[in-house]
Amino acid sequence: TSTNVSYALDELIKEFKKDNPNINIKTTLASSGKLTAQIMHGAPYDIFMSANMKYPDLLYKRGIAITKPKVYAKGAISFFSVKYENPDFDTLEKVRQIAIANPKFAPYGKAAIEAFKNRGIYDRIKNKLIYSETVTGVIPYTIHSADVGIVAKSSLFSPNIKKIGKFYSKDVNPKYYTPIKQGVVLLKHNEDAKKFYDFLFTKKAKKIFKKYGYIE
Amino acid sequence: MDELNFTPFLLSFKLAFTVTIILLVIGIPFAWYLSRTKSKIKPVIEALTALPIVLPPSVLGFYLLVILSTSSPIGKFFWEYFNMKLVFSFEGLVVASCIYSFPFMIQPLQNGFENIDKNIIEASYLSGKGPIMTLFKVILPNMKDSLLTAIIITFAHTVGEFGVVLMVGGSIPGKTEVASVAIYDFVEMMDYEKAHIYSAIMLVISFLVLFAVYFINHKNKRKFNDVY
Amino acid sequence: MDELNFTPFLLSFKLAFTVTIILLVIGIPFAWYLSRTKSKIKPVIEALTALPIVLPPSVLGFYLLVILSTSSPIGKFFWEYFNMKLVFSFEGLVVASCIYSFPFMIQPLQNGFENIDKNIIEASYLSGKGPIMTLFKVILPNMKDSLLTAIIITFAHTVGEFGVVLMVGGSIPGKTEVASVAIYDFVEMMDYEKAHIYSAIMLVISFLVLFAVYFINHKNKRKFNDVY
Amino acid sequence: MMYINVRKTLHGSEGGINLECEFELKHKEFLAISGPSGSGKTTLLRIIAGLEKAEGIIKVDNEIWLENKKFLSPQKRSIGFVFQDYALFPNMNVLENLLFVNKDQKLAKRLLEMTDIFQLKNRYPNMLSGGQKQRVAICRALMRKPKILLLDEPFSALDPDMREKLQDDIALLHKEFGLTTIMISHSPSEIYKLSDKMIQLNKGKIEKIDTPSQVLLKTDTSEKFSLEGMIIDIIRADILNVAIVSIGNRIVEIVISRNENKNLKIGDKIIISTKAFHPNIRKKEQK
Amino acid sequence: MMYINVRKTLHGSEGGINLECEFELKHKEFLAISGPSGSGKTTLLRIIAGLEKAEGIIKVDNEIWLENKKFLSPQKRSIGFVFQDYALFPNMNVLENLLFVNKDQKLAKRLLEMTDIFQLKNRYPNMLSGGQKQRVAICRALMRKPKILLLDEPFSALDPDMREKLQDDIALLHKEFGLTTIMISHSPSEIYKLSDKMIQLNKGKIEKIDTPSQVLLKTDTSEKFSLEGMIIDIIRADILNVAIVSIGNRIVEIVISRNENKNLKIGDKIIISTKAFHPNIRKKEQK
Ligand SMILES: Nc1ncnc2c1ncn2[C@@H]1O[C@H](COP(=O)(O)OP(=O)(O)OP(=O)(O)O)[C@@H](O)[C@H]1O
Ligand SMILES: Nc1ncnc2c1ncn2[C@@H]1O[C@H](COP(=O)(O)OP(=O)(O)OP(=O)(O)O)[C@@H](O)[C@H]1O
Ligand SMILES: [Mg+2]
Ligand SMILES: [Mg+2]
Repeated sequence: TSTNVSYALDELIKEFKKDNPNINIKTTLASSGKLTAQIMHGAPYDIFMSANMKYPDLLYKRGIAITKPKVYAKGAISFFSVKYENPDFDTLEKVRQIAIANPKFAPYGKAAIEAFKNRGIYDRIKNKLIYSETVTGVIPYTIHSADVGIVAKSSLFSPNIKKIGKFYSKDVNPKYYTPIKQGVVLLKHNEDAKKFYDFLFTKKAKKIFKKYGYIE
Repeated sequence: MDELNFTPFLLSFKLAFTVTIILLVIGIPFAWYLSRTKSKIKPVIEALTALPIVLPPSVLGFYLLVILSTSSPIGKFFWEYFNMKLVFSFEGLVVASCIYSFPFMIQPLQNGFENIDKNIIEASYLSGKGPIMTLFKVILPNMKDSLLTAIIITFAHTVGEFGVVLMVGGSIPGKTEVASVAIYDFVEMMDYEKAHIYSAIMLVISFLVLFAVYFINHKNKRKFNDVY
Repeated sequence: MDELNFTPFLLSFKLAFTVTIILLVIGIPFAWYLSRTKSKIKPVIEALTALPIVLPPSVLGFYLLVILSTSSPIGKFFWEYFNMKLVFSFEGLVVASCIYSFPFMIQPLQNGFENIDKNIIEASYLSGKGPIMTLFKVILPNMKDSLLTAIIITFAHTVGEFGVVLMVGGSIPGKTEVASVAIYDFVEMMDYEKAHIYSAIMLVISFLVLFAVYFINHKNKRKFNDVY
Repeated sequence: MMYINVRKTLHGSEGGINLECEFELKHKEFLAISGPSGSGKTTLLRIIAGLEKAEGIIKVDNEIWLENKKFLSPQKRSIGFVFQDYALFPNMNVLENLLFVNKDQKLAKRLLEMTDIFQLKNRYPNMLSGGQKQRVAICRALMRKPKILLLDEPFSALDPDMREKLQDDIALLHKEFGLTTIMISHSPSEIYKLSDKMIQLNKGKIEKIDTPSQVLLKTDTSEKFSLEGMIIDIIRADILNVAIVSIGNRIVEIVISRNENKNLKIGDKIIISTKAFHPNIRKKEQK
Repeated sequence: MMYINVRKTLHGSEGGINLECEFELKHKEFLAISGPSGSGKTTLLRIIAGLEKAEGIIKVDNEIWLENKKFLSPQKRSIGFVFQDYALFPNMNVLENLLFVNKDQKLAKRLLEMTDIFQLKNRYPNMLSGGQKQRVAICRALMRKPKILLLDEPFSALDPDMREKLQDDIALLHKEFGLTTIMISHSPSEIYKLSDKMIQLNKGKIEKIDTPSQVLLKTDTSEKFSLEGMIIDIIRADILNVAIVSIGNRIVEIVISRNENKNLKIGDKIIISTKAFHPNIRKKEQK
């Protein structure tokens, strides 16, 4: 699983287990790129929930994934800050440092860049950017050093986020970026895995995704 | 904290222990050879030996993944003849960590071998002892510091490693999810409290292990090294 | 390959070079102290010294981020008095790498100091030379192997480090995006071709550097260490 | 029987010198080697022990130790070696140093007692004085009950009493163990006392090889008593003059006549002799 | 003027022994120390050099080197030290070893030439023979032009000729540099020749302290010539018997009468003396 899904995942699994108490689910968290590399070299995973479509596509094309990539949720991004109340695009122009996920490979980072460009501020703020390995990494960056971060909205719903104390967040207007299509593929013919895969597209699951800030 | 899970720690120390032992067995003859050879290509071998440290761990991990996976000749060989999977398995972690930590074992050992007084080696030969006896009874006991450095750096480094381990092992609980990976996961999930606790446990155990080793070494050394 | 970018390599070697120099300066007196002290708490200090290796780099990086950030007392101090930011800056990388690579410098040095023949130190004192002269003219030249091991492990390790660097540096191109991070990024982007090329460059440069060091050392040693 | 014929190029103080030695040694013989510093004595011993490569032949009791490509490793040569710099194992105490060679506790005890260091058996080498180390080294070499014993200036760090005692011990052990012994020594009396044969080495070549008496006793046959010495002091006492003469490392006062006095000065090497001399010899009382 | 009064507990071969020495040394005096192995000679020298802590007082020319809490570091003591095991710097060649102490090229050259090792100046220590190393160590100690020169058995690894030569050199240097010298030596003739005063050490205590002639010349006053020696061989020749006697490390043949013959056997220590003796002394021709 790509890390940004992890917060919703606990609840998804709980819900899933209500109906399928005998199925045990083990999760491995890592960046999507790493997981893809592992899967291509025989990692014993059954389902791959990516943070984008690119990697599932690749796996499908290579014939490793046995299902066509399907979008299970669309991610949204938020402004996040511990220093500035009501962080928004204007705040970005005032501050010194802005943390985002690395746009080279992290879809949430790409979305952030897209939003900056569409808003027409990219050239002005591009020197303030610092890049985190994963989108979750933006949060400690922002807490400890950067002024504002662009995070996955889903991470703001993590049960752990409350422990960090006071913070401010605000959705980035979706009109400035394409919501992040997150794809899932089935990797092995496995009854139980298939059940969970199907479960991801049920109403119940959709509800949970929505609760965690994903866009339908 | 109802659910403190000690398996990752056990795995970590099991891994570090195994790797240290294996590397000692390989490293001693290899470093010995390096320290004695007059070969022209010695600097080449030495430089090659240090290379695994130069690559970022997860990149090295990536290459190891490619090399060790069952689709590669090596991985296939082990799979077909020993029924051993070298990726996403504990064995795989051992192999990968051995490669990654190799230089940390070799360097101090070679160093130790090169500092040994030639005369006592000759004295041992003239006592009728062959190279093996000489190695274990005369050479190694007289380079305890280097041996200790090699063991400690290798051990600690394997405990702390996670780039290679994550890549080659995945993080399969109970199998390849070692402590470093577990802690990393907590950080990623922003469960900082757990991350702190696990880190603290890690540090305390490691400190105790290291302290014990140094303490014993200290005592031992007094015996024949100190003056008045 | 129109866009081969050498900045990350330059940054990497600049970082490794700076860190090695700084750690040499700090490490020599520290290791010297450790090797001489008869203090009871010596094993405690030794064990503490080795601890930075035990934590997974990115976790260590996380803690360093917390400690060095401008919201912490240390980070604040440096920021207010030296106008130096210790995170997301090259200086920050240097500080973090120094902490992380500290044990790799100390261990071999201490080891070397402990192996030096006490007599030649006394002989130097009796030649009227103070501790400093003795250190530089007698002790260090007679523990070249240990010195070399310390430098090479530290250097290589800093070049290859990326967990800490990534966390504390924030991969800002031209500032904190060192080669290891760049290569890592290519792997993450699954741009394997670039990853291969960059890795290859990294390995070749490192190999050349290491080879040169070993080769020179080899030549030098012949002069006073070899027989007939 | 031991036959040695070896060659090796050394870097002497005046450029390269060639070590070139050929000699034979009978079973149980005791050979002494002397010669100036840097003449190749230690190197010769190391070649015999197999610690240094050389060209030539070494044969011991029909066993070939060296010949062309053949080279018997030091372990397989039945040799005890006492190094000029002792080379004790720092990680073992005195007793362990001995037992490492051979587990024979009794022999170890006997050797240590013989050399007066049994009480030091639990000491580590770095806590021993120079002479104590030397004694441990001698004991260790004998632990192997070797056929051939090689000694590189084995008594140099010892005071005269201990030196004499150990000389006696070595002589005894040489006989008792049926050893063939080769010893480097600078002391003529030591050589005479212990050895059956001696080699004088100079710049890598054998200058003389003969019995010690042939090499060392330079008596002019017409005189019955003759000693070499050196004047180290002249004391003018009343009408007489007394010369302090060093003979070997002993010292003696000799009354000299006015006439003699004129020719002699401090530092002169002299020969003391007499034709009509019948010295009084009596045993020294033991204290 | 040098005043020494030091105490230290050593681990002797029979449990702890106390080193307890008090003595004075005048400016430019030459003191020799002898005594059995393990009696504390080296330790005493090391205490004087400041290499070993001890209780007591060391005063040199009104400068306090040791007293209660005061401790002058070795660097600040104007001392040259020749170690029993040389302790040359392995990373420097012979010349560099000397120049490390002091950049005086001329002095270095002179010392190396004096000791016959100038040709070895570019050699590294591990390529030198034992005696060569010893000479380098002596030269290095003198490079500091010290007030006080400490020598720990400085000639033990040398052949007699080199030994004699170096003794002369040391004597010369002692005078020329105005040195106060303390030397450990086992050789009475060496001590007599070089020193003004000697200490006999035993188990850490000063047994005798006096001029060498007082300590070493044990002449029975009623006899004019008397020498100690040991019989190392008795040769039966025709009607006469000849005893081979070692005196110091020289050897001499002495004709002995039948009567004497009965009482004497190999190994006996003897005193050779005569009342009516007037030996013939003549200069030895130099080869
Ligand atoms: N580092 C040490 N620790 C404990 N005891 C020591 C140490 N060094 C020497 N000794 C002991 O102190 C005593 C005196 O040693 P020292 O070296 O002064 O003797 P020495 O008179 O120089 O003898 P030698 O003529 O054999 O060199 C010896 O009994 C020795 O065992
Ligand atoms: N490792 C070496 N490399 C080159 N030359 C050496 C080496 N060791 C010794 N030599 C040289 O070989 C010659 C003979 O040395 P060796 O040690 O055999 O002399 P030695 O007769 O034992 O002298 P000493 O009485 O001083 O111990 C010397 O001139 C010395 O400089
Ligand atoms: Mg020699
Ligand atoms: Mg001594």
